[in-house]
Amino acid sequence: MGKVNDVLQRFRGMPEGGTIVKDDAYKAGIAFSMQVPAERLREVAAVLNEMECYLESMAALDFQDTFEIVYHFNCFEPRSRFALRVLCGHDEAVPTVSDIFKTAMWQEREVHEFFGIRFADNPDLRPLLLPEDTDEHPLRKTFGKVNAYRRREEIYG
Amino acid sequence: MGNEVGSEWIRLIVGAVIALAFASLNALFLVWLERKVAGHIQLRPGPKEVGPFGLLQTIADALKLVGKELITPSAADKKLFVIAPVLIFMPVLVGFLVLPFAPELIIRDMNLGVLLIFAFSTFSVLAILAGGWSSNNKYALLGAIRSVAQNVAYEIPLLLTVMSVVLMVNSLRFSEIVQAQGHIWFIFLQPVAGLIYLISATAETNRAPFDIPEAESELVAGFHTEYSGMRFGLFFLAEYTNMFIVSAVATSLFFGGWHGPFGFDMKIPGIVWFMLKTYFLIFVIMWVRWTFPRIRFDQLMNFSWKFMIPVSLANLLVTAVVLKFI
Amino acid sequence: MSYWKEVINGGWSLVEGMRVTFRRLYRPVVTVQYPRQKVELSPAYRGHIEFVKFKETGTHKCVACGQCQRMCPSNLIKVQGIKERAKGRKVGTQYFIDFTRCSLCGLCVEVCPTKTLKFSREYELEGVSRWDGVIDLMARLGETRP
Amino acid sequence: MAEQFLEPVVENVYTLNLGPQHPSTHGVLRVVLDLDGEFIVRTDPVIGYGHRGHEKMGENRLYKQFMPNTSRMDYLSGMLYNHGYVLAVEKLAGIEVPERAKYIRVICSELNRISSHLLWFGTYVMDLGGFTPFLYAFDDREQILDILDRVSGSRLTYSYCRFGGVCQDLDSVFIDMTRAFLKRLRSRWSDYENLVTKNIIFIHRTRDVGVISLEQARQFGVTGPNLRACGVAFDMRRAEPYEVYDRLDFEIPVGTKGDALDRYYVRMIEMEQSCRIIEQALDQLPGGAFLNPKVPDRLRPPKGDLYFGFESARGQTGYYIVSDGSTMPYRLHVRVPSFGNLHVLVEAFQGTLLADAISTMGSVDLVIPEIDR
Repeated sequence: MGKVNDVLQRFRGMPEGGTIVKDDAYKAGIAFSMQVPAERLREVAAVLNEMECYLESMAALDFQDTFEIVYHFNCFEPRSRFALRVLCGHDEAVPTVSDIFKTAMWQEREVHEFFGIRFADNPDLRPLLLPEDTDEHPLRKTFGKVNAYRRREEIYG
Repeated sequence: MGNEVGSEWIRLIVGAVIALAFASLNALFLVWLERKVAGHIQLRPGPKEVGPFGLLQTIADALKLVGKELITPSAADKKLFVIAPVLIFMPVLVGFLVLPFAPELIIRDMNLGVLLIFAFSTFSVLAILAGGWSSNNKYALLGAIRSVAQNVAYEIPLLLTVMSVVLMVNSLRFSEIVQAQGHIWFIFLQPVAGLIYLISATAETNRAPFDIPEAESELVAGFHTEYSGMRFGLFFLAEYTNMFIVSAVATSLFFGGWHGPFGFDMKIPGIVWFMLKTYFLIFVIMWVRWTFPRIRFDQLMNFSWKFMIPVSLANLLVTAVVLKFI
Repeated sequence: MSYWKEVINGGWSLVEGMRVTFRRLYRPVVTVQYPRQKVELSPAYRGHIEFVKFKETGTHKCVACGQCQRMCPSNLIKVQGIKERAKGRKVGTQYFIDFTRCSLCGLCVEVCPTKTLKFSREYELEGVSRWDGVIDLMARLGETRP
Repeated sequence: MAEQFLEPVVENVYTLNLGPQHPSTHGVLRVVLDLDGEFIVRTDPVIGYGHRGHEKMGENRLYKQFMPNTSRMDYLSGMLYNHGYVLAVEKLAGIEVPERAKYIRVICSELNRISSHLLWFGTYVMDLGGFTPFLYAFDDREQILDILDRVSGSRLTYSYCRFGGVCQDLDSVFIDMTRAFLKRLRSRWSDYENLVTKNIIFIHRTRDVGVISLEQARQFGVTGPNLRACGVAFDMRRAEPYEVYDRLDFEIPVGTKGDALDRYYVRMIEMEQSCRIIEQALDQLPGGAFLNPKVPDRLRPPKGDLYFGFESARGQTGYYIVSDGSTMPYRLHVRVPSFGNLHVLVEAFQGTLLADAISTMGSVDLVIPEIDR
């Protein structure tokens, strides 16, 4: 639990520290989550790299009003997962963290092909899992069979 | 005089025909044996459906291979591609001409027999290189290059160990070498040479754990990746015939040829002893194949140049010195 | 010196390995020669689904409620039923599954309110076209009737 | 060994397509290698040949209907994936699970972990050219499949766990079979050791081959035995104990160098530890119900998101589920361990021989359909 508290302390001092949602019971599988504006993402990621966390997973969500990318970080200690949430509009680009965390290179490729989210300055955005010539974004809620297309506050509201 | 020359020719031609027939049947039998040995080592029965104990399985497979289309890749060097399988199979047949199966069962007892066999076995490198290069496939080329490097490296310790045996007999004639082992086999006098010979021979025939030219998990099938049908079959036949020849040579050089152990022949004809020992050695080679992982290419070369060659050289030296002072 | 030690130890490790394989050489085989020998099916074996034949009625109890059809992840169940009397219960009359798409999860069996579905114990299902994978459960029930 | 040769020259490289159909790329992986002689200059794995869109499927299915999909992602540890998914949804929806069911799941999961590691052991040695250990491992694995077949009715893609329990109870035959199997497996360790672990050729093929440093492992998100081989005792079963793992006594093996041999050792010891877990769980197995009957068919978990991480055979796996309060997930993302384990090869392959690359690729235990999803 030590390192994740250090990270938490570090984040509290940041301008977006107010958006931290702590989850001491670990109910959602994370110790805390923090919303980061897209332009500050690289800065935060650099801090995390310095503190020897690793990028565990990167999941994007498609809402009517916005995209959301959830970065799950972890450091090799018990119960120390935490999430960064980055909102980006449907035609905005998110800065890449692929030069900070190498695994993000492929994770971003995957998010890019499935959602069409652009990652600024990522040198290699070829589709990863889909065919090379594909121009559809299958996990968008505008593609194929869709159960529900909601606004973000309907879920997190 | 003319009559004698004629009979010599007849002997040669009949021998060649018999050798060809024997080589093919023997290879088929060895493939069956390999599959059976592998099967039982791996707790499964191996081929058992076609014929008694599955003996006819390989014949069925051979028929299938004959019936298959011969595919020549469009970008291949066509002439070389066709020649390579033939080139690999012909020299191994030559080996049968000088092998001493029994005192009176040598097709041509040349005074250069040992040299002839090793000279011709070097030919297979050429064929493998031709096959691998002409296929115009990267895997095949890699396999061919590996094969050449490997064969060059392993021929030296092979020949050095043979040299130490030749030194002891002062002859390159197979019959004389075997004759000299009437009472004590050379494996007991030359254990290091015998072991090195067996290891090098395994490498020379591209058998596991030295099968890097056709390393399945790396190079798919190595130099014969692009071959199909009977052309592939010829590579296959050559491999098994080669295995028989190196085992037979080992038998005559180190394991007393047609002699029984320590001069006890037990009224068993020489050919039976010879075959028993040869097939036992083949079995050992198979057993090794189905036990060990494959050595990496550079380790293989290191093993040859840094270990086998110095040791076999030292062995040769010791042999020469001891013989000089006896 | 340590070099020679490694050579000897290494050589010995190879001999030990060969001992392991040699011991297996004369052990009985463990494989089952399929068409001649067959293994016993596990009691929980999941084949494709089929109807349970109830003793008291001599037939199935499908009421064509369609729960299995809705629960199936692959949408491969097609069930139809009719009401025999105006206000009576529905009775299943047609039940088809496309077994080629079945993933044998067993959700249909669990969801069935009348417990009239079960897993069959058939595993030798071969066919010449993909239509052979479509199984008519009603017809099967008729065939197996004694 | 490799550094004894000349420095690779950057010109005169040629491209070799390793796969998608190649004997040692387990599944359909294509690795585009730029080779200089036999030295690898650049690696570019091309994946996605087995993409089935499980995440999209998950958005259009009931929570329960997604269950068969889970075992098809990583077909070698289907029970573990199944288990993890069920746990994630239970946590999201707040479903009570009977004690007995928890133990049953742990037993079956650990059996599945052993079977997955055994298969890895076999295929890895096969990658190195030894065919026979592969079949010995299959012989042992077959026993596990029989055991799991007995209780779940399937041999590979189990769909055994249910929300609130499992679909069938264990019987005494299962317990006897499992105990007999553990005894048998332990008697086999010495054979494996003599045949492979101590084998000089094997040691030379794996020692100092494919070294993944801790820094690389962190950067690429490498988890599981591959991470533990670097010396970090990080195991989800310990770090975030789920089910009854906090009540069981087991060790987390770690390596030191992070080479292929360490990864091999870690997995071999892990199998033994799994045996211990199963034994303890069998001893502690309580009676009672094996399934919570009150779970509705159409679950409606409360709104919100949840990340659930667990340890599959290949490493840390996670389900990220976002629920909008309806019967189907709004988003279902799966974090797969092979993703990072494959990506790190881009760096681990650099400058190695082709033969070493095969050895490295085998040692990280890739299952490609898991990455492709």
